[in-house]
Amino acid sequence: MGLVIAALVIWGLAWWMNIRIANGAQADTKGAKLAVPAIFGLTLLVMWELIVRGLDVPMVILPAPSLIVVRFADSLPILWADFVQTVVKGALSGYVIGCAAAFVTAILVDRSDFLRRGLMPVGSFVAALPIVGTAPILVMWYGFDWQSKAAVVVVMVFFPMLVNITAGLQETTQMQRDQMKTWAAGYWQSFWTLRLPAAMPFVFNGLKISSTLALIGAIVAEFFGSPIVGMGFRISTSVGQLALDMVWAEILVAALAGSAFYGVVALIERKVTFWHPSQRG
Amino acid sequence: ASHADSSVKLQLQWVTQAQFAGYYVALEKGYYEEEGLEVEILPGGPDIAPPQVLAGGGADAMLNWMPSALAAREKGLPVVNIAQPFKSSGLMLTCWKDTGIEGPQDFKGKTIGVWFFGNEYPFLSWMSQEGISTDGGEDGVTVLKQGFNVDPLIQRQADCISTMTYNEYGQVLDAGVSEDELVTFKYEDMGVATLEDGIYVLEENLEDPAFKEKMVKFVRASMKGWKYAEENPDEAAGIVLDYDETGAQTEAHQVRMMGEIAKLTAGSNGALDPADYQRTVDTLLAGGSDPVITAAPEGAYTLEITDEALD
Amino acid sequence: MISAKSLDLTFETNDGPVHALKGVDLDIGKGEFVSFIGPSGCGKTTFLRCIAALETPTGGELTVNGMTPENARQARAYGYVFQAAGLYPWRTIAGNIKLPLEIMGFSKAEQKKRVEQVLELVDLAGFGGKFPWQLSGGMQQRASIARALSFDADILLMDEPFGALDEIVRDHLNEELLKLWARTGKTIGFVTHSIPEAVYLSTKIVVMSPRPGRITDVIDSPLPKERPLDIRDTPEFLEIAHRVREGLRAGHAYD
Amino acid sequence: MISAKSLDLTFETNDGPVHALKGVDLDIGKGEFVSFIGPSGCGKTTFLRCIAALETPTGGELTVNGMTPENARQARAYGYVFQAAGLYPWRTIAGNIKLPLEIMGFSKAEQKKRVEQVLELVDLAGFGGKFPWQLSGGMQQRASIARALSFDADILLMDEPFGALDEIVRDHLNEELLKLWARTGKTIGFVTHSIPEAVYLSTKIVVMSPRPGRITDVIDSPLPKERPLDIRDTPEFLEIAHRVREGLRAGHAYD
Amino acid sequence: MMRTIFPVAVVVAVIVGLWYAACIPMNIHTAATQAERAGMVIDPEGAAERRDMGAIALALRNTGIWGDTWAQDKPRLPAPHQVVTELWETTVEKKVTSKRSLIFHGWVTLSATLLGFGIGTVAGILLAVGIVHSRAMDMSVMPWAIASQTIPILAIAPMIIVVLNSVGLQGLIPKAIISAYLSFFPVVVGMVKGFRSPSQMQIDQMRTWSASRSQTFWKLRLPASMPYLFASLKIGIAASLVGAIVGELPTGAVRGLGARLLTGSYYGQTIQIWSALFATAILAAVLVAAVAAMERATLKRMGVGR
Ligand SMILES: Nc1ncnc2c1ncn2[C@@H]1O[C@H](COP(=O)(O)OP(=O)(O)OP(=O)(O)O)[C@@H](O)[C@H]1O
Ligand SMILES: Nc1ncnc2c1ncn2[C@@H]1O[C@H](COP(=O)(O)OP(=O)(O)OP(=O)(O)O)[C@@H](O)[C@H]1O
Ligand SMILES: [Mg+2]
Ligand SMILES: [Mg+2]
Repeated sequence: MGLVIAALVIWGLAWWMNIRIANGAQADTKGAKLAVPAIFGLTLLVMWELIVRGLDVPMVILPAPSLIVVRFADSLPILWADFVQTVVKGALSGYVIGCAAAFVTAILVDRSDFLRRGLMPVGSFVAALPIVGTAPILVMWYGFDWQSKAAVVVVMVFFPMLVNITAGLQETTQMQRDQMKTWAAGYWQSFWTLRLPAAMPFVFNGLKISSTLALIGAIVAEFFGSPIVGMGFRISTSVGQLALDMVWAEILVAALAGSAFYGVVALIERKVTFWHPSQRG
Repeated sequence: ASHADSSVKLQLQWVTQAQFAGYYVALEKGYYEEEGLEVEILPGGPDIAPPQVLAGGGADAMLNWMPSALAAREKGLPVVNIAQPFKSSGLMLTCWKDTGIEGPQDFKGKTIGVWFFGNEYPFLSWMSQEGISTDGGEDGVTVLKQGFNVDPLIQRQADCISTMTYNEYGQVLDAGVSEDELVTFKYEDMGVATLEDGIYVLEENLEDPAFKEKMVKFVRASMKGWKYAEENPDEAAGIVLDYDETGAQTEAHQVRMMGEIAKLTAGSNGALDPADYQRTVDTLLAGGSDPVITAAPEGAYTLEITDEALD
Repeated sequence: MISAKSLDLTFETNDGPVHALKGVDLDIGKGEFVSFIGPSGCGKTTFLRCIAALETPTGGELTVNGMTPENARQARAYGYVFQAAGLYPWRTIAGNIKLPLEIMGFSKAEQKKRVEQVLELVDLAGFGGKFPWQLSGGMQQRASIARALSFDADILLMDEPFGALDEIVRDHLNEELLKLWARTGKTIGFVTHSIPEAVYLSTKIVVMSPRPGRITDVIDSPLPKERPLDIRDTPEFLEIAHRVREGLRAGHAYD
Repeated sequence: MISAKSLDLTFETNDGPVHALKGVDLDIGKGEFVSFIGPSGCGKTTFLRCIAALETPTGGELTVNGMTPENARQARAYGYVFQAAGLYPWRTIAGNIKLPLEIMGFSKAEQKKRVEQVLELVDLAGFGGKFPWQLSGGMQQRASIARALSFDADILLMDEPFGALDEIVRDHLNEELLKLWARTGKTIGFVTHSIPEAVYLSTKIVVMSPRPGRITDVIDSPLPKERPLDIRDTPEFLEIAHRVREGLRAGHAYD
Repeated sequence: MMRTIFPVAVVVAVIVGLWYAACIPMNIHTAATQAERAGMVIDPEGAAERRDMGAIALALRNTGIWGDTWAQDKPRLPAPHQVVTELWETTVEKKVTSKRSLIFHGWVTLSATLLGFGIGTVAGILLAVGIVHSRAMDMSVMPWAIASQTIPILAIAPMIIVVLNSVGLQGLIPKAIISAYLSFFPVVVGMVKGFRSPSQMQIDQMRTWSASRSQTFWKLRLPASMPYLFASLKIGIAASLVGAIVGELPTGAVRGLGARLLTGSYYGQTIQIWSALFATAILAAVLVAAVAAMERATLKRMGVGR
């Protein structure tokens, strides 16, 4: 019980500290912007540790963070192999294929109003098919290795990307399109010089959403059949072996990879859409 | 938790099917009620680790395969076998005959589907006894984590897959494959059979006499259910079907399953045979580089409950 | 140069037809500076868009340079300046001005030369490398004019180009525009809300009134071609301004 | 009424400090109509915001009704009209005008009475039930003025309230504003970009210049209180306008 | 309306056509085996012979059994009419209390979805209120909320179930919590945007009237956030549905559309899987449409909807 009370006290202290920093004079510095969420996250971890220890929660239900970190450090080769299988082979390739396919479709849809009106409602219906249902089917069709995982990812990212790219291509103002007309520009000329650049903020919005979807899709698909490597495989078998520390180590990898993936996309976004007001700060 | 009340929650390791007929029969026929018990049967699924549920207090007893239960014991979750309704193992590998596989040594260079989630232990120790690596390549087998149906074999994504005599094997036949196209290896025949479907509880709970008392009644009633199911397979299958809330099962399938299950429970009165236990432990200890358990477990089973129940 | 004969344009909307232009007759000769003035919704923009072939009239005749407006557009007969600068934020000022040149297929060297030329012309030399948001509103508007000038069309159409600027900047740009017009001899069509601006700039002022949009008065300005800013305090100027105001008020239903 | 003594305001930004106001001295008496005019960025808005206690000066002294601006704000000493009408689209016109009254805790009956009163005052009687988007821009701006009047503060601060409207509507609203001022005797601070507007409306014109923002000229208008629109064509008017323009040009660095 | 219906009908018709065509190579092997058993002559003879043969080649050499590929019992790819028939039988022809009725299972899933959606929405809005009003919360919570969404829910769902189980929560609540976990995030993001959507001018205006923080919230921020609220609710409710289905898997897969999907896949009941899939998508479409209707009604009452 003492540890639980300690956890609450630490929570209070950390909160007070964060309020001080956030409302203090240095609030807008880079340091503060990193420190505040870091303190918050650390507090969560410390509370988790203390509460798990304080309440004697069995390891097979919820391991303490310290155990997870130890397992993480001990299993680096396994985690790396799983990471390569799931993230690099499954998620990334599916992400690239899915986004490319969405891009091509978006152009088709853009060129033909008939296709837009026909395809978009059907597409949104298909997008509502839950992954836990489609994944087994795709594993059945595309086999056990990463190809089927990539297929699941393609299915997951395709529609959000399509919606965002199409919305982005509509993003130009009437005036901008008229302007192109006054210069007697062709479809592709105005596509490359006007509509595509103007669509970029939307495209990146889609890319960001899809980056987390891709990772989750690849992991979940492994639950329905996989070779004996991969993050989803490891998670599901480790649960069976009650190796919960391993499960959490994989979740940690997933969270790190997901955040990094998201971060990289956001960074590229900054570079590409430097001109957008939201990026100029 | 207090064990003074009369409620028992049983965690199954899979969805409602004839594999668990004995318990459903006992429930339906009122055998539990006769013992003064209120039994709730919790179906499982691929995402459920029964030992975890037990540890979390979500159930009083669980069904489990012994390798998995012993592994949990080593992980610091002391579970104890109190009864063993299944005498023999229904686990086997089913292979295409045209792959040229005739004996275990022919597995080299082939792709084999295995279930994991506890079911992989007997396979791994079998392979290590045969001296075959499981890391793929020319001289090893490539292991796949098989989903929970027989597609990998039908689609030829694997040369062999794991099947239970009472379930997946029938599904293979249902898919239009005839028996003479297949080669099967029963673990029982290969001498690597491990005990399946035993009843386990937490060791600390057994220290409570009231709980023990309850388990005695539970095991007694359950075995009564099992024996009834063995003798009346069609009726038992019907009862299971009634309890399946997903409405996904078909009658033909459950009837056939019940027939096969009856063969596995046939030799058991519910009491664990220490010789079977020893064979299981030996098989697991022979597990090679990736051992399921590292040392022979102590106190992993008790005969007290069955002794009392079967008097 | 531009000639409209009983031009009609009716928009079909959900609430029924809107007569944006009705029986508009107008001739604009080469080298003229024509201002369009009138209350909101009287069809000034619509008329300019018809000339630019961005709208298709529903009746009457309209020729631009002796061609149909559509052909004139394909022949890149005019430059069009919209109310907002409408520069692409992802291109530098020079990149923005280069854009129509790229589209029209000018050579790289030619592009470079012309960009420098027009930047000079609108007093923005040295700002080619900046991005639009790094410039003030007035500078952006000048860049936008430079862009419309870059491919050297005979006609320049401007739809309230200075509407968003403050009076001083506006005065300054008005002076510049007059100089540019004098130097290049282009034909200019200019939409504005400001009476002094219209009077100060134009050789011809077209007063319009709404519902349906039509021309109520065409005033030929007697002012000399050379116009210092002070001219706005002269009686001739005030007289024309007064006439314009009267014309406007006549056609104006408040709000 | 309002008195500023060597008022300073410096914004700290990433690119270093911006001196929005520097050494501003000004006294505004009761019932005056004071216009602020000057090029973009000269601190007109900032000065108005200081009076409204929306910014805090970094130096000098400022009193409003003899209190600190903060206290004056708490005492609801002024109504503030922003450049855009800023009506809430989810409230009717009446609902919008009622909003400050709700916030200030007036009784239901009182709210109703005042809403009717001010709607009358700005010539919008009968439009209370309409939503803002059902009204023209000019009507919206009048509603926004009505809202600032509803709680009957002594001071009315207006930051380019007519900037977005066309000249005719603007003329009309100017006339109305003068009438309203005459009727209510309020003290008005009025920011504008338009020289005729400033001259036409004010009893005192404050000309400002930027970098750092300061007052370059304060012109007391000799025009009579009664001002028909035609007054803008009189020599007196033109003379003041000329002086304002000179003052502006002196302080104006193009763009 | 007609402008959408016709193109959609054409697209659907094309998809259905392709689907039927795809069934042929997908199911040809089993169809051939069954036909052979029934005594037909198949070219080439013997299942083993055909095993390594390309599906399309096999289909071309045995055009006579194409019909059979659309009438398999457990096809690799069920034909559209099989799915529709199954949907019809399990919704209209079964009593809603029957466990073979999709309506029964749909209701089970729906109840968890709605409860989870409610919890998620309330939590999301409260969090957004906190983020908008406290800088400390803004700076600390947001990065972690994003990170939380990179965790595969299917991996932690069983743990959530077990943990809640150990504190005595069972049945609907754990499923609803998983569903809430997925739906709170879009609501937080949308509502933070929404609460911040009033312009600086509108906020200054409130200050000129000396409005308190809560007055500003109720009279300005909240109404201004309505369009954002509904946009995120539409995403949120779809996410809730996915969450409820994921939550059904580790609760013993007893009832609900998720259980239906899962057990269907254990026994290779492809027709059942596909019909459950479509039922889910239809349910999602209905839920989103319901939110959209609520949106229209609310915005209309607020006078914003035109
Ligand atoms: N695309 C359109 N569809 C329907 N009506 C339109 C369209 N464009 C313009 N109108 C209507 O045509 C009329 C003339 O519009 P126009 O834009 O030419 O006015 P304007 O004189 O330029 O006004 P402003 O000074 O406000 O720019 C208006 O009543 C307007 O509502
Ligand atoms: N919040 C702020 N932070 C930093 N600088 C500011 C801020 N507000 C205004 N400024 C700067 O202060 C100076 C004066 O601004 P202010 O808005 O008062 O000008 P203004 O006279 O109202 O101009 P305009 O006519 O364009 O409205 C400008 O240089 C502006 O960039
Ligand atoms: Mg216009
Ligand atoms: Mg200002």
